[in-house]
Amino acid sequence: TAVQPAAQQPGAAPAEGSGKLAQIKAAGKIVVGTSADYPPYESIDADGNFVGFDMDLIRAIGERLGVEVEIQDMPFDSLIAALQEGKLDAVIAAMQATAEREEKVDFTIPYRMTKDAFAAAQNSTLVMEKPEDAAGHSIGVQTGTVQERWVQENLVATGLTPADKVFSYERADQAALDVANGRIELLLMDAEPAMELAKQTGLKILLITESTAEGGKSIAIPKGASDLKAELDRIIQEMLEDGTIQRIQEANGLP
Amino acid sequence: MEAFVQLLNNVLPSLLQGVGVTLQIAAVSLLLGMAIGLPVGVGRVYGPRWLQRALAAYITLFQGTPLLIQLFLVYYGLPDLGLTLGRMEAAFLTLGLNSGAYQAEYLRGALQSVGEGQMTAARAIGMSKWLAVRSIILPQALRLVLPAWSNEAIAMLKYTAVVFLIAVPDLMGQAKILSSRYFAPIPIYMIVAVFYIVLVGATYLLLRQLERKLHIPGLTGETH
Amino acid sequence: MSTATAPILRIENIHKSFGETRVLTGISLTVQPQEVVVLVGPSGSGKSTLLRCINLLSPPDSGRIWLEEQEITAPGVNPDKVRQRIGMVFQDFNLFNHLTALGNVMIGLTKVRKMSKKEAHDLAMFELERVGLVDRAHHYPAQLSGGQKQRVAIARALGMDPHMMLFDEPTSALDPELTGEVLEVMQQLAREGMTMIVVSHEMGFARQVASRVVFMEGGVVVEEGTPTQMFEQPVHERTRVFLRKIADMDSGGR
Amino acid sequence: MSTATAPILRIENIHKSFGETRVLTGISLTVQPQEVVVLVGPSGSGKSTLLRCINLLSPPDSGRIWLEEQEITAPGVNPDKVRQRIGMVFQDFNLFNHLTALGNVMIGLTKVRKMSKKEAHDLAMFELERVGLVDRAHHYPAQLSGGQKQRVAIARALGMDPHMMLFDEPTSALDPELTGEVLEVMQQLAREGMTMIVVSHEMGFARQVASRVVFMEGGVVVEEGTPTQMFEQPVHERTRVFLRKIADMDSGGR
Amino acid sequence: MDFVQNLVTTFNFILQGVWVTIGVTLVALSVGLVFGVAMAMARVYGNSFLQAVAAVYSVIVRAVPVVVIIFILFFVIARFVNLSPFWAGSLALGFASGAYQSEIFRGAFQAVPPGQMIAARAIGMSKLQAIQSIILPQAVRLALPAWGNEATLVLKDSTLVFVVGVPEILRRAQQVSARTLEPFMAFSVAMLLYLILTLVTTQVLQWFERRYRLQM
Ligand SMILES: Nc1ncnc2c1ncn2[C@@H]1O[C@H](COP(=O)(O)OP(=O)(O)OP(=O)(O)O)[C@@H](O)[C@H]1O
Ligand SMILES: Nc1ncnc2c1ncn2[C@@H]1O[C@H](COP(=O)(O)OP(=O)(O)OP(=O)(O)O)[C@@H](O)[C@H]1O
Ligand SMILES: [Mg+2]
Ligand SMILES: [Mg+2]
Repeated sequence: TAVQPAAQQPGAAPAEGSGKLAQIKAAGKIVVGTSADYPPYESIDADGNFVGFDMDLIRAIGERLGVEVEIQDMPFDSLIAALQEGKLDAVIAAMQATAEREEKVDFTIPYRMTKDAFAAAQNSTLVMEKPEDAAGHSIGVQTGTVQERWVQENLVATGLTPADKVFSYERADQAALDVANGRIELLLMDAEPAMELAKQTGLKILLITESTAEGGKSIAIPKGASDLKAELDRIIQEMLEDGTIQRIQEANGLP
Repeated sequence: MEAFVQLLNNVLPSLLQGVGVTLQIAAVSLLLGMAIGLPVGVGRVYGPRWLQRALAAYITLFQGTPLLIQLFLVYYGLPDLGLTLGRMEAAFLTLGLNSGAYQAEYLRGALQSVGEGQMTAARAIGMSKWLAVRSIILPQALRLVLPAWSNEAIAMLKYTAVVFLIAVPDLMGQAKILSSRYFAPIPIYMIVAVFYIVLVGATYLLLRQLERKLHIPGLTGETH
Repeated sequence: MSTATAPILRIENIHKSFGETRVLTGISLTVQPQEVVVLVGPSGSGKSTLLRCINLLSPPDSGRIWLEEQEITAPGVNPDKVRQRIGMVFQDFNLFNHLTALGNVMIGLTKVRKMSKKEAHDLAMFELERVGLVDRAHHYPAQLSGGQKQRVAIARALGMDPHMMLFDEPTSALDPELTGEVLEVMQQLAREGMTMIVVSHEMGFARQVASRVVFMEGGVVVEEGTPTQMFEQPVHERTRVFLRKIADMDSGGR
Repeated sequence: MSTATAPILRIENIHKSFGETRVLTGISLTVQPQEVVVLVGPSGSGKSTLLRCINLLSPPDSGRIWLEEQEITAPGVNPDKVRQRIGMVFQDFNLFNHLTALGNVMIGLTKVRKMSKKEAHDLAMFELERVGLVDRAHHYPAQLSGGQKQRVAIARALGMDPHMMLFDEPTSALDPELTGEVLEVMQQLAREGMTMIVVSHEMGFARQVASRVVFMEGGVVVEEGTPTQMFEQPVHERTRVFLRKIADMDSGGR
Repeated sequence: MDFVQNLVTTFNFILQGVWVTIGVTLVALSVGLVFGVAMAMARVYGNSFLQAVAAVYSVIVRAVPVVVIIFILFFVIARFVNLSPFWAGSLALGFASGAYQSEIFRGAFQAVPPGQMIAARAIGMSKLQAIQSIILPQAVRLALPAWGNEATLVLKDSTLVFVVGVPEILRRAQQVSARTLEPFMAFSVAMLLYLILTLVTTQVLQWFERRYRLQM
């Protein structure tokens, strides 16, 4: 998929973002980064195609922009940097706008509000009523996610969980496997992918919560690309209103 | 500049913890590799034919495939067969098995370069084959293998950097976490590179001291 | 050649091949205690092979060997034990490179004869004294001259308290100036009554020390006798020609 | 020595040092077209250095050199072009190991003289013919004898169509049996009128072929003259002693 | 039956990564070759400044894990040009390999007898010409055994570009394992494919070595 070099520069230095939209239109193509390990948001099917809610959404957005969509798969924690370095025009990866991220990149309005889930092995005796009940238990998160940040700030920094009981994974499915294998007790991630992974690996969901999630999923774009942001915000708003997003969500099994 | 100092302050404690983990993994794996490589190397040269073949297969398998795949197979694959190792144990085992294959080959070369005459002379004063291997051949081979072994130690130090992929918080793993926390991959990886350079340099100097110390006139080269 | 005492070594009709190469084709030889047998013969005649058969480094294919009335070619005999009774010295010394002169002599004492470190040390120093190398005890092989190396090799063999000694061209890898010191040690050994089989083309040594000279060719013993018989009136033409040739080499060339 | 024609080479008072070592300390020498100058002198006297100065492989520190009336030590002269006019043959052949005999001769033709493959091939074969090695054209250096290697080296130099040739002990690395074939090629060259400076202690060659013999010592020319003068009535005692010594070596040893 | 079906699907999916792996390896080896030869030349024939640059490159790059170099270069390269992960990863791997190759070629250059250079200069070649048509062809042959070894190392290290998202064998294996949740099968297949690749590579290189052996 990504073997060929981009035929055209998707973007020059992020500073001159004012012309970003024009550049994309001129190139006839938007290069979008994702981390395809997060069904039902994004994953790769048996034929090697990018599938999932985010993927369908960005293609629909591309259609309304009138450009082709080129998707590049990379580790979640490289996405922001890649966007910053101008390697990508946008990132769609079930990503949430956090204060730290917003220092580096800009975000569109949310296209979907979400919750997080704590998952554990089927035979786990753990009972959770609130996120802080995870205190003291070994827990896996994906590197660079809001969930990782939440655990660090609310469990580790407060001394509730020792630092060596927190494991940052390259990919969410690896963390899920380790819960299933009994190497760690808990997994904290977005609710829907958690349920999807739980189904596949035989985990059980202990708690679904809004308090660890900090808002909704947004598309990240280079800092200062105001024209692109305006256009994407407009399209997202339009899709929220005309039911397009609802339709795509349902098609991908999302409530 | 000030921003960099600030960043350095923020990341240093975690990176130092990572150094500890890296050194631990390198040391344990190297020793495990030695424990494997020693008998395998000897078996390759002095064992019965069937054993030589079996050991050659082990060596081909581990030298012929990437370490990273070996690591994933051990960590993520073995649970399918009912063997679930902790992340550190998986790192030790994979790196140990991998290093064992290389160390065995180095030792084989050294054993073969000791020379037929030493064995004959040992047998001639009534030593059994095993006693001769133990007290005459191996002591020489182990000294001859030292330079290659030093290289392996340094290679090992560098190869530990893949264990972050099974969520081990080694130096590289810390770098990964920190760079997504501070969104500053280039300076952080640069700092990490400097850490590795220091570790590798120190190891190199240390092992050269060891080589000097174990030097025997005429048997091992002067210095290099 | 007295036959009154029991022979220390009796070899009966041994054969030895390496793959297709038939090296020994029926050798018989008897050695009495305290005899010094000098073995001569052209290159490839099987001299080294014969010595290696005697101490079972490469056991004969057929035929039998008795050492001090015990048949060492019989099944069940531990060759390691046999070799402790037979000292062997090689052309190229084969000192253990990682050990000092002293260490070379000691290692057999501690590992094979199971002596304590102390005992082994004292005996090893005694043996080094015998070959005149006490002052080189702490030198590594690479720091010794060829002649000194060979004397250490002799001391190492003597340390095992052998009942007889085999020498395979002990001086042929040495410069002429260094040959003397090794032959002297061997002469001394002979005077002390050590039984010896020596492959050597040092004719001076053979004349002075040998009780018997054995001429081998093509894997068999062609002729044997006292040095005087062999050098002055050999029965076979081949013997005469061969001994003449090496005598010439000895005086002339080198 | 005719002075009517312009000299092909004129060397004026050149000096050359390597670090502290002063190797050439004021050499002057003039060579006429078609002359064969044989350079002799003890080891370390600077003969090789002089040759390497002449073709600018190591340019002199001071002094001047004219080749065919052009000052080649002048600034701005391209040494690569100079070297194309001066062939050089070394003691240890220095054939290009990765090329066949033919390839060795061709490479200069294609890369330096920019000939086409075809032209280069034909000329190279012609040069190999000249040194009698057409049948070895497709052999690699490792497959040639020393004498053959040296003849290929000569063919390689000739291929560049040099106006003069320098030979640095062309036969001293050769077995005596192989020396002849190389000297013969050189003799042939001399007959064809090639100007040559030859460092060599082959006195037979010097007597027969040299128009002049130059004796160097300690970085200066001590004496020069026709072979007859130099061998029979040298002015300097040093010359006499030196030439006597090599003449002795020539007839005696080897 | 289910198992066989699974195995075939898994195999086919991962197999597509083989071409990417081969591509990464070839690009990295070529880039490393260019860097390695250039740096070795600087080391042996360059002035003292070039020598120092080449030495620092070699020592530093060889002291840092390849995966760290890949990360650094991935981000540094991205700052200046926009390359796909494939190219960025391959270039980074090649940059690392260049340091190892520079040592190989340095040894090979030094093993070419000095007389070869002098002889080349003596027939009027410039220094550059001499290096090009006399020294280099010999050095390359001398370097072949060590270079072959490096080639298999690069082939194996090509798994490391997976960390920047190149869909080579390992990444594909991981994608399968994420979908099928049968990591053992996925990684075993990947391992087998690599074993075949390295064995074939070794054979080919040995053939080359025999074919182009240089007698000196
Ligand atoms: N291990 C072996 N394998 C195969 N052939 C052997 C072996 N050892 C000896 N031979 C062959 O046996 C023949 C006799 O060898 P041996 O060394 O006994 O002769 P030698 O009389 O000692 O000769 P030399 O005077 O050259 O030492 C030779 O042809 C040799 O090649
Ligand atoms: N590149 C160099 N660097 C340092 N010293 C050199 C160099 N080349 C030659 N010399 C020194 O210059 C002196 C003269 O050397 P040169 O090779 O010219 O002598 P030569 O007359 O050819 O001797 P020979 O007959 O041994 O070849 C020697 O002392 C030599 O060591
Ligand atoms: Mg012999
Ligand atoms: Mg010279």
